[in-house]
Amino acid sequence: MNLLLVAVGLPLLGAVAGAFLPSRSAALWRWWGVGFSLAALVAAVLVAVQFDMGQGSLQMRLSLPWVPLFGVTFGVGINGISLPLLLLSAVVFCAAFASFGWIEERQKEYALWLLVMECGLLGLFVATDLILFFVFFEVVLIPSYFLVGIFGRGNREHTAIKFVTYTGVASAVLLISFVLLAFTAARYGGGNLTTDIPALTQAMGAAEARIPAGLQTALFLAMALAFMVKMPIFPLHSWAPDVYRDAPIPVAAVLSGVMSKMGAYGILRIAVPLLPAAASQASWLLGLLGVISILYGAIAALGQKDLRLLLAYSSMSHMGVLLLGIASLNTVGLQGAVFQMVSHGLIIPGLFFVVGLIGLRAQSYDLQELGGLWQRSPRLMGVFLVLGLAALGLPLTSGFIAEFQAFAGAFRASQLQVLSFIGVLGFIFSASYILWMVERTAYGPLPPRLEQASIRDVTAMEWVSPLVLVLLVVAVGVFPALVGTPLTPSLGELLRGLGG
Amino acid sequence: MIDFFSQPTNLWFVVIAFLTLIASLGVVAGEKVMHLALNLGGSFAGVAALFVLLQSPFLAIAQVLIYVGAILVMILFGLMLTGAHATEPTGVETGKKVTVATAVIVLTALTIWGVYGSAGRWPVVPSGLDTSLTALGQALYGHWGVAFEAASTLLLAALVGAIVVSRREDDEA
Amino acid sequence: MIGLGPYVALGAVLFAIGAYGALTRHNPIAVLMCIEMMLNAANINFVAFSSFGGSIDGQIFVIFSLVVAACEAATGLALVLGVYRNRDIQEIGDMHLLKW
Amino acid sequence: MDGLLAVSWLVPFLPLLAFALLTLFGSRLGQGAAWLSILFTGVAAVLAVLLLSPASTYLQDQQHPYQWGFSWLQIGSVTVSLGVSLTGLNLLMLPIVSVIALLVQVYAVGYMHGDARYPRFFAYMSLFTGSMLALVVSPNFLQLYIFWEMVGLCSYLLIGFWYQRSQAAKAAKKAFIVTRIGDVGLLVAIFLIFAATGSFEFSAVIQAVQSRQLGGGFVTAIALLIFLGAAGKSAQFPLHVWLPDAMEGPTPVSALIHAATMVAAGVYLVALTFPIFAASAAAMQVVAWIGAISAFLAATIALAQTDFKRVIAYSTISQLGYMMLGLGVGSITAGMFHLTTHAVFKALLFLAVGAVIHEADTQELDEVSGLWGKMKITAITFFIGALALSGIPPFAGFWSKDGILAAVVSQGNWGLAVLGFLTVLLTAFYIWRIGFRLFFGEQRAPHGYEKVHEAPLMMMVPMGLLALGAIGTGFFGGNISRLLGSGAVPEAGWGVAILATVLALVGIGAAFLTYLRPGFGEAAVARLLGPVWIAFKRKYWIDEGYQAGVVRPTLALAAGVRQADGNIIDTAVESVGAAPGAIGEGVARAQTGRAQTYLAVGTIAVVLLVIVSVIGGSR
Repeated sequence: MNLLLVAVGLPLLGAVAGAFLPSRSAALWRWWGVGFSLAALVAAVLVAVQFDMGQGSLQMRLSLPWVPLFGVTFGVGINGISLPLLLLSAVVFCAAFASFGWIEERQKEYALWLLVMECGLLGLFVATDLILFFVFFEVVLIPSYFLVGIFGRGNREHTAIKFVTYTGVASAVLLISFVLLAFTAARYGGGNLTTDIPALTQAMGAAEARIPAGLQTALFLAMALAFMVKMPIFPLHSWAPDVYRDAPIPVAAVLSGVMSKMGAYGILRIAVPLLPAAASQASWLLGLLGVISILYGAIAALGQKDLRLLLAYSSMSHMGVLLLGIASLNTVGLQGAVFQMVSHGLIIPGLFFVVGLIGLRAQSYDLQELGGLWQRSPRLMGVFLVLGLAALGLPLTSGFIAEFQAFAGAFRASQLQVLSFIGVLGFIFSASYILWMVERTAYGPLPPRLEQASIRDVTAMEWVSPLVLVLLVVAVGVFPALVGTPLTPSLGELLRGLGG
Repeated sequence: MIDFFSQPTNLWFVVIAFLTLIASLGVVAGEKVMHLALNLGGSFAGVAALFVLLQSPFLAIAQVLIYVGAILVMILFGLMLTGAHATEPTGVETGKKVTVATAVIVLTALTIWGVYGSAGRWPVVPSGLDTSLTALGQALYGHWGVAFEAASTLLLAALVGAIVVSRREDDEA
Repeated sequence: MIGLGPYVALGAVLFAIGAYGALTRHNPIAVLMCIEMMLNAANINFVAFSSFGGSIDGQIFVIFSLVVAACEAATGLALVLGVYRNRDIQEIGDMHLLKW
Repeated sequence: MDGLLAVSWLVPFLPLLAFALLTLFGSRLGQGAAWLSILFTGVAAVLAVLLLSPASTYLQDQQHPYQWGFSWLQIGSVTVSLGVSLTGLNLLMLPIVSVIALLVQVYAVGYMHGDARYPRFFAYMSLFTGSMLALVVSPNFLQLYIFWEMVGLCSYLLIGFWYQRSQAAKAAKKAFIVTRIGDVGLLVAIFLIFAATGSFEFSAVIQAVQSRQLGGGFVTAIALLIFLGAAGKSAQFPLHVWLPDAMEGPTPVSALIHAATMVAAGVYLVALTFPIFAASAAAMQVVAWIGAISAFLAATIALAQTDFKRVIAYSTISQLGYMMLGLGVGSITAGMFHLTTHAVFKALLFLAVGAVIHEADTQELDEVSGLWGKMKITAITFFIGALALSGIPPFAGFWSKDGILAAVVSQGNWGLAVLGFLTVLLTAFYIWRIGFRLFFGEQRAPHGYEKVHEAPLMMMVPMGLLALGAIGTGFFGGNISRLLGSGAVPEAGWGVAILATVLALVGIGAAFLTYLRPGFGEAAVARLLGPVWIAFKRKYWIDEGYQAGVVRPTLALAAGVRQADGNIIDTAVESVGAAPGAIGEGVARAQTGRAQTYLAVGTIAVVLLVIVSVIGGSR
């Protein structure tokens, strides 16, 4: 039995088996979710243990014919780029299940949908077939609709519909470009129709000179567009603030932490290797959008009054750094991009958990109504501060190592140098909004409204999710080799394909 | 043409077809709903007569029994229950009527053109098919057995449905 | 000898008359009647083709058609009665709940 | 001998370990936390001092620095390592940082006594010390930047240590953001260096510069970017605004920031990358002028401040300006020598002032005076520090400041020289102004003069040791220049020395006349100088300028973007989303709900289709 299938299948098993259980107690569903996501995490860790760190190509490969007529395979496999993301997803979902307290009713539905979503995300990161990738891409989307629409707050139905429509349109574009790509490869490469990514990469590589440059660029841009919606990147971001504001906290954590990486992963793993020439042609555009996102997100975050909106824009700013790293198309930048995926995937869910706990205590996410919480909840604020500092790229946290590499790569890429100079200003803005957020929350005197409320420090159950994430953030920051070691050979492989 | 009327069957066809069409036009053009129903009976009877001409006596009898005896009676009951003296408004919606009439006339013309445009290939002599009850019964319960069962189920479902729909709802309220 | 053509033509005319009625009549029961006429037109064709074509299947189809006609009349009338009773509608034009 | 070198990594590691231990177990240790921190820092300090002789021997024998490191991060083919590199510059910095940090921590045992977050304070202090030591021993730019930022973080945490005070939180944030502006400069310099040379190692970079592989303009750009970083950390004009506000932190923190850690990092960085600056005359000019302007401006602002801790803060800016000036005119030795002596006497001044704050519980000159009767030892140590600062021989400051002034004069740039000498006069005036007003005159304190006592022993011991240092360190100029191997301390004959001393004495005399002679006070000076005095007092409105010119526009921009994001982009998206709905509304009108109409349309359509197919088929 392929271990990857075990990891992907366990959450699905949990979701299907759980559907037959009566939905009696909330605690049952919490532990049900924690149990299955932990099992998936264990499977993912076993994958990491068995993974050969020195090898750059796909490992634990399994490829079965699925729709032979169109060359669609059921293919899974893992390399150094997807391994960290697989582990990241498994960890973030465990954290999301552990922080179950926000869901007050219909816990069964919540747990099962979240498990389905986990299956989709884990599957996405190990899929090696375009169509399978797309299937998992959509498997993630549907649960998120229900999770936001049923369990959210505020104008949640509107938000859920907006989110699903927006990203659904992107999905349509994605599917069309996938199919077009497969046909293009078959037509110009002369081989059979296939959607298997490694086979396609070879076919595209062999046929690259014959394929019209315009077609390549169009395909690349279509894919990039679809993926950038998911990240999100300016100006395709407007679903994100709504969703991150209205979704229940664990869902916001999962969406911002892991789902947003689907887009970046798609660009890095599919769009760039399959269309290398178009990628280097369009890299300035990606870099430009990345830099705009960095600055726009950071400045918009500086103007927010709602903690969760602030995080939403901050997330967008960090996604800009990621895109800039990818656009550099060199080892340093790409390594920075993968580090940023992992780093941001740990930081932003942590921040959402902390912000959620703040909201539980203060009954408000409005920065103007908060303050002085350090006096009442020092442990929570400590975690908040560390995560915030990681988000602003402080050394010895994962945030620094990621942003440093991404920018170092961008400065090395001649087409991005001027852009990078502008993008670096994001460091100043990010420091400004993060420290402002911390100041308005943790420092100063307690506002009179909170003086009356009995605010406790965190309980063990609330504590565990953010704490684990903080520890990982620091661990990656202090020992970057944790992520870097499996990555180097795989990135080498990818760059060889780019002819770099 | 002369030859056409030399056959008594042909004469009968012309007469029956004429009467049937007159009755049918009466259904479409009449004003009092009750008159329509009577015209419909004429139309049904005409069709039954045509079946006789086509050497299908069983179907002719079935046509009379079911259409005239059952369906028409049922329609009459329906009319009585919903107000037997209702009349159709006349002289309104002329545009709609003209449009629909044009459409159906064109459709008919096309069909007739289709029939006579390829007249050479149409058989003109009845095949002398065995339409006895035995033959019908064997076909119905043999080759078409499953369809027959399905039809009976449909009938049952329709009966149940009709009862459910027409039941008074005040016993629920 | 009269051929298949006149029967089919007659069926077509009868169908057209029925269709015109079904599309223009205002009384729901009149519409039902017209639909029955259209079914009859089809039956003529069935029997004619069967008789001239030499296959008994056409005859069998008429029997099924009779069944369907009976069902249609039964349910249709039940619906008309239901609507009449519950909503006091006698004009088919007033039955326009089919839109969203 | 090499055995000691092999454990040199312990010097930065021990305080960092202390931080880790205190973070995990600090709350259980209680008062013991301080002693754990002091123990680890103490061992590090001893080690740093003991390292001096074997390491300098190694340096002379091998002609290259002792290096030790481990691979930290692999980026493609580039390996970045963390480790220790012992050059003369590092060897000078290690004892300064560790010894001052040790003394400050001992002092803090008394000063912070009874604070609720006592263990946390020492955890931060350990991290601060460890980060600075790790910064100093960096073999490459990446490690330097890592700990450069960690130092910034510690200053953030410590300035905002009393988190209940909004002012402290604002000051901490300001310190972090303003220094980060500089840090971004340094970061860009590192990126550019990496893009050009593919390496983060100092040696590789300096080799590339000296072998003229890199273009002149490029080197100037890198040098200026590095200097931007240094100016941020060392609070040089115009990025100096964070330092006075940083006085919101506890006084030991101020002592540490101002003497040995944070602000010294900038000067250290310029000295470290001096070959890059040396390759660009323009960059050197900028360094020298910024240094001189900072020295002069800060000294004038210091004249008029009534918060005496702030006066010393401006004094730090001013003295750091001197160091930059020394480096800018080409003398590493002079700059680093002044850094050394300044570390000692500035720490001393802060600790002495801290003792006053601790006892009198105020930082306002107007609220406290005449303490001589109660705090004689403190007063004496303060005046030793003041003598050293104003550059009166044979106190430490005289020798190092003389070196810088000599370097300036020998370079012959009269503009710089005038600023340098004028600052000597101002320095003496402002520091003695505080001394005279604090310890002489009317006897008063905000909570009662009678309650004021000499500070506890734990605070007095470090002060005493530093006072000895403030007298003695001036005589080690030769040793320092040998250690650095960058030439002797510049000398320009008796003229400069006498002029500087006379100016200092004039300054002291003026302060004496102003503040100790009845009938002639600060009000008279203010009247005499008029608007100039107000400019001093309001710090040339630089903070207001930043508020109006940078902060408010940025916040307005942020608010604008927030509005625009909701009003333009999101509205656009929402309207795209609403369009199908509107189209649906329109189409829905055609749906009359009348079955007959539908059927009629269907029939007509069928007819049309049949016609089309017939026509098509006949063709």
